[in-house]
Amino acid sequence: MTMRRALSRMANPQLLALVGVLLINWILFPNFFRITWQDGRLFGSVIDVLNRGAPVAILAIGMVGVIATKGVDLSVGAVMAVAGAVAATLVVAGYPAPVAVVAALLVGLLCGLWNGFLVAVLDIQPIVATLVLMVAGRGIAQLITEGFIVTFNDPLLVFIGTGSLLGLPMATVIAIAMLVLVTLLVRKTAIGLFIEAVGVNRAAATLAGIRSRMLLMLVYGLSGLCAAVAGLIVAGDIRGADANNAGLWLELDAILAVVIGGTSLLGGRFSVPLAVVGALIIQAMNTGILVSGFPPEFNLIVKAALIFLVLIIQSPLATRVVVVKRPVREAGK
Amino acid sequence: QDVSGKVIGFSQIGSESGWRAAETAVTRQQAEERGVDLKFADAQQKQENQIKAIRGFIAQGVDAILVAPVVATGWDDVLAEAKEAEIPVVLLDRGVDAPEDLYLTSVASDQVKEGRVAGEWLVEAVGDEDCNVVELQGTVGSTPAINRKAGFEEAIAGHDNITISQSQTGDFTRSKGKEVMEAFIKASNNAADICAVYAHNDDMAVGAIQAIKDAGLKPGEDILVVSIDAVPDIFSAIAAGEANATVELTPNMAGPAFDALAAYWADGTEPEKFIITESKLYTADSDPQGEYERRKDLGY
Amino acid sequence: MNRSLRPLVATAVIFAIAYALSILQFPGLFSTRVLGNFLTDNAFLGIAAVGMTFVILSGGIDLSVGAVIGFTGVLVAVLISWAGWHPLAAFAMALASAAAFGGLMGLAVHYLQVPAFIVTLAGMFLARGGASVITRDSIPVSHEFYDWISSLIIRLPGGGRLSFIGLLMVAIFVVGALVAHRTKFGSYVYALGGNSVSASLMGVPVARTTVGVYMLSSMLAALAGIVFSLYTSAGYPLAAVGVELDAISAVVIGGTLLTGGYGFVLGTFIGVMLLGLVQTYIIFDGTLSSWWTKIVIGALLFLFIVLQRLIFAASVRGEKAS
Amino acid sequence: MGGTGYALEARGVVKIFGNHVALDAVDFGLRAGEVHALLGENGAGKSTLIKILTGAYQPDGGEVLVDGQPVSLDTPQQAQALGIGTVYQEVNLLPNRSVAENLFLGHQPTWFGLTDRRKMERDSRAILKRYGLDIDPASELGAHSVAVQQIVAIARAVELSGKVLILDEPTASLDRNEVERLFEIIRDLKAHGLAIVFITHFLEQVFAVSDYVTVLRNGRLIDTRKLDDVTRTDVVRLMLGKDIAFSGATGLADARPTGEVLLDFTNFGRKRSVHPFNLTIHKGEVIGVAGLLGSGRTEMARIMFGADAADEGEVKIAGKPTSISRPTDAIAHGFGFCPEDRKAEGIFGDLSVRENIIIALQGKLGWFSALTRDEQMEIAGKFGEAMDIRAASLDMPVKLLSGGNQQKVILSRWLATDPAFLILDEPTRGIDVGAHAEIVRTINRLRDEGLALVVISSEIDEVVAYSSRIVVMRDRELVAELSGENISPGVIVQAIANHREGTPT
Ligand SMILES: Nc1ncnc2c1ncn2[C@@H]1O[C@H](COP(=O)(O)OP(=O)(O)OP(=O)(O)O)[C@@H](O)[C@H]1O
Ligand SMILES: Nc1ncnc2c1ncn2[C@@H]1O[C@H](COP(=O)(O)OP(=O)(O)OP(=O)(O)O)[C@@H](O)[C@H]1O
Ligand SMILES: O[C@@H]1[C@@H](O)[C@H](O)OC[C@H]1O
Ligand SMILES: [Mg+2]
Ligand SMILES: [Mg+2]
Repeated sequence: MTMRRALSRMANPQLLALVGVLLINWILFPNFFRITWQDGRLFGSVIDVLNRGAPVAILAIGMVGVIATKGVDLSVGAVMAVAGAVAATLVVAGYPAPVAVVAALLVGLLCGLWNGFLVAVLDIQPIVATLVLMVAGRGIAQLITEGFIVTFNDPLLVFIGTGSLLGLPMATVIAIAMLVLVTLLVRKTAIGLFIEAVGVNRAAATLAGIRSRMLLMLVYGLSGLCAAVAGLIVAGDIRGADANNAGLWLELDAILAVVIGGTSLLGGRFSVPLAVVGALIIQAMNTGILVSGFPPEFNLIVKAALIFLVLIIQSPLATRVVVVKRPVREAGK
Repeated sequence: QDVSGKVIGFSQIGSESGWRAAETAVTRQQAEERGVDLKFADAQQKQENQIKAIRGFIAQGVDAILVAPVVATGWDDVLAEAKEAEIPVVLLDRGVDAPEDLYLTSVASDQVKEGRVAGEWLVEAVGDEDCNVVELQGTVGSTPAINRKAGFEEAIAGHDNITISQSQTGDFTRSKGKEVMEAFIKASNNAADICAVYAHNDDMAVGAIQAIKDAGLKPGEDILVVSIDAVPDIFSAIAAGEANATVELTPNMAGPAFDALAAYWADGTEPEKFIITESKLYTADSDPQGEYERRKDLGY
Repeated sequence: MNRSLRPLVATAVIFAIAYALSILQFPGLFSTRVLGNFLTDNAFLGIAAVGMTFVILSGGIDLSVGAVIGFTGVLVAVLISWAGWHPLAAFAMALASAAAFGGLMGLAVHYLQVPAFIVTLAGMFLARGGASVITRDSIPVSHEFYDWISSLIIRLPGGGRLSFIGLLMVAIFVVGALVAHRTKFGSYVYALGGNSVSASLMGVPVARTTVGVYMLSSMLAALAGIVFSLYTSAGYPLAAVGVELDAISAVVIGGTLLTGGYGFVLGTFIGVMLLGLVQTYIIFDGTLSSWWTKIVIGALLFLFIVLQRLIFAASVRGEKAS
Repeated sequence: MGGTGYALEARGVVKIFGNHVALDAVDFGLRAGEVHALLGENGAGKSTLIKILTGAYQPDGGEVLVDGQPVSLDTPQQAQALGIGTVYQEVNLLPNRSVAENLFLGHQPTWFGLTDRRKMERDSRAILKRYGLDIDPASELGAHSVAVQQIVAIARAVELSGKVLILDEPTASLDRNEVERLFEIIRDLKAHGLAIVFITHFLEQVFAVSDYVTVLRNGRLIDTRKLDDVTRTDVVRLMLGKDIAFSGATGLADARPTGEVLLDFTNFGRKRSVHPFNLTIHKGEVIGVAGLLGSGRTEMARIMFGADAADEGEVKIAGKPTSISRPTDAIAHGFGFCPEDRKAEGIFGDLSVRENIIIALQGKLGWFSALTRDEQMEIAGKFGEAMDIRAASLDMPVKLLSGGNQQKVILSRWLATDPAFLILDEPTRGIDVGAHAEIVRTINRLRDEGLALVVISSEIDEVVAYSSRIVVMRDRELVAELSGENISPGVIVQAIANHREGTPT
């Protein structure tokens, strides 16, 4: 039973797609799967995928809950920049690194709660609500860094971005930890069910006694927090807070990851692990193009093709054609 | 010669690299020293914003306009408008494809030469040994990226032992520089085949240095690192033996620009059309620690 | 007053107040030159925003706008400068390709039943990637026709100029408003945004309207790209990055609800002018760093959506009570 | 005209959703100048048949004929073009557009290609007048009550129906007068030779206007009869395939409140919504709420439950003053609420039947004491069985269930929380006879078990049958309270009517 379940889980389209992309990479670049042990850490292209994919995966872990509530969080890229800017300016100003890290996380959480406030309390559509911070956030980050790339050498911040644990890059370790924590949070409690309920029908959820406002605050807060973690990682990675470029357009990748992971932008059912798989698919493509020496212009085109592929596979139309047994979505939307 | 009391607009590209932030800071500093009322507009990497800013300056009736143009094309109309309003325009650090009479002068480095200086250093450094170079390019399509590539290729032409084995854009940023370098390393047999990295700016070089270290190699020894800009961080890397050379691009483009304007206003002296700044090479022998100290507060 | 008119009025009033306050501080802002610049400098944004208004009214969104502008610029430049086409032929080609492109996105939105957000995101990647594949450089365009168009200027007293592209934008807004409010297609768009299931059962040709909306948006984006190429006499694959966000902001500030079904094309015009005012104000001030533009636009967005919320909530209550 | 003489006909139509056969070789024919009632339990396939006849769905088998000619209808638009006008079930037109535009969408009068608004609004005014509606055609549809919207929908369908008019439960939210007016229009259109399909769950209405009746059961055609040849009992029997005992309209003489006082609302109200009212509710009683459409019954229910917060008055629960400003407060005190609009406020369409049943209980337990899957299965199974919910599996999405079964799911949801007080708003609206009887039985059982219930219903016979007391609302005000022998349809109607003509507000 569990065996069969595990097997059928393996057979889902996302994992197949990941395997597919990895195989293509392997064909284009035979050393793709070569992993060596280097100075106490694993080293190889696959590890790069795990490492480089971590920030988007972490964003996706936060984003998936938001999307499940029928929302979207456009501000995560900007929040990454803000968090990095806060941490960097604090350590440069001489504060101890743990203080800087905690402050950055708090700022991320606050940004998320602000979004949650707009969505849950003022009842503003998520796209516009988070567009506010998407636009203003990067401005705030630049305000904090005064337009400079604030560089640092603080060992803790650098460790977060480039360290390793048990041979794995720290970013990957953090992403895995967040994946496990958030999955437990939503699945071992009723939060996951409530998120889905709010996403499917918020009015009904409120009448059924779900505190949908608190839940939305939680979900957006978590997304902000995840963005801050990702922001710390990318800042640590280059030992500097680059308000201009940190997290630029990553919100789109994160949303893409979630959608590739099978969570509908219309809200409802969601899966955190599959969102992470989505992030890995995107990164596997990026890395594949880089190592195989393809001109990066093609990156965007391949990405577009991938989206269409996933959409066609997941679309109700295809489901109708391929698996006649599954129920079909209603006409219209 | 005096520009004090003048209102001068400065349309800056953005702040994509440490060098550009420094240029902004130095321009402000220069303006303050000379008593110029500087109107600053940052275009966030967008040409349309720069055009808007210039037209805004014209509408405001400034005395002169400085522009660091993000791309070379598309300036004719707006420059003509400035000319019609009799406002002199000075180009900073990048050139344009427009008739020369539309601007007073252009203060810039010779970007081809920068690439060439970097290339010549490498030719010297490797001697007769075979060397595969990986190149981190600047923003796709930008003039510094095109010119620095051309200059470097010019310098290594005829040295068959040196070849560019891989070349990708790193967008002038550290993070892209690092990510692309990581891929280069994997793609070349864990860097066994790479002898040097040439980065179109220091930020990408700093990123690349970290990638090299992560691969368990020693930047500066196992892989030579040469780049352009001369920002403080590259000097600390040179001091630590992790980078080998950088070609200076002075952030003080505004100084010569203000000088030219002052002369022009004083007695109508037409400045030279192209004021070329120096492209000086710095290596481990040029007191990197000292250079670092000298620059670190310059707003890089 | 019709309750959906209220956000429009609010936007207009706020624009008037903001402009008046700015003039108090910088009298130079009240000149024909600045007014002419408002039209010319925002022409491409305005034209794209008209298309975005239709998309948003229909309940969708189009993230590909900026990329289509970039692609069009490159295509036009390549056709004129490399292939030697006449600009008008190149424009026709660009509009036709955009129509096909938008049509495909519309088909995907309708038949794959996928949110527009994701379809047009793919479209954005495709158009931007396509432009970069054609060329990585900025290609200059020099052609008499371009010079002729830039010479079409109405000079105003006080140094101001009304340019061809500025007037073109105004014309597009007027036509857009007519189409939205006075044609069948327009009513179908609102119907779709109000409730797509009801609309379809009421006989609205949902597929055709959806395809039409995305076609229109892409074609207007292409027209914006043409205007952009006239504005800069060049095509550059990285041009107009993120313009879709400015367009969305303008639409939202102009009082159109992002959920679809409510809003006005002319509101978007005021939205565009307000964004232009913020930028111009910051340029006039000259000491505010660019990040203030972002912060102020973010704050404006916030102000407007909260305002709209309040107005909407108040009018709903008011009307039910009366 | 073809040989059959049918204006619109379905022949051997089959429709399959997933692996559920919604229509199984159904034949249905409609002649000009006749009103044809289409009956069947919830989920029998009535709406599906309508959607196929009007091009909203495509059949998986069989064919549709217009005037004897096979046609392929790909969109509702094509059906409209053929003169088929339709009011679909639960479709509220476009709340964001003006009344006039809702009436004319798709065939607006134009003037050089541009909509002629003036003419459109003038014509709208004339059309609406026929339905006794005097509203501004330029006003937004959404600003009007559901009943007005429903009338606009009917008017639109009538305007479009050159040949055929299809009405899928058009009367669900209309009051008596409005229904009467609709019937007049139907008779008039019939006299003009239109073919009319009429779907409803109200048998009286069927007998009031129809000539023919067709009964569907489980997607199969049971029979088509001329109405003169059948009795009510015949029809019910056809629908159910069995006899059911249905209580007559007599009050519950023995159901005086005996339990202790559970709730005491004093001067409870909300500005612009419900006038302050006083109401005492005992354990073990059912309070029926009667009133005309829009009289504020739903709004009263919502403030009792905290869905809208009361801004005056107070409520005592078992004698203790309490504040109820949110549903969670109410639920914590053992309240439950089945809302009127099932789809919009009741069910979680994409979630499973199981999750829909346990969700309120889980909400009560909070975020961190999650029910395990097994516990959920057990609870859902228990209540599903008690309520006789017909679902292939507890794990199927609830949206695939028919309306009546969805209503049972919502009721189960509250029963799972072990409530002391239930508010049911129109629990039997739009559901079939079988589910209807099931729900009435449940109401009686719960009362006997000592629960307090408030039940809002527009069906006066029904309210009379199970209520211990009845309160009557008018114009957002509680205007009468009836008990004992006063509980009879006549007295209630009089209570509503008297007050209607009496004190103007
Ligand atoms: N789009 C759909 N997808 C899947 N199943 C559907 C769909 N539409 C209807 N069904 C199913 O088909 C069956 C017939 O539904 P239909 O709506 O025609 O019933 P009905 O007779 O109109 O019932 P009611 O009286 O409740 O309106 C039901 O079991 C319903 O759940
Ligand atoms: N006097 C009124 N003027 C305008 N709208 C009203 C008025 N009274 C009620 N409404 C609206 O009519 C609708 C029906 O009101 P409500 O649901 O409270 O009444 P009800 O008695 O429960 O009727 P229903 O039988 O429809 O449930 C609501 O949208 C309400 O806001
Ligand atoms: O680093 C610099 C880059 O930011 C600028 O845009 O062009 C010159 C470069 O050296
Ligand atoms: Mg039905
Ligand atoms: Mg009601």
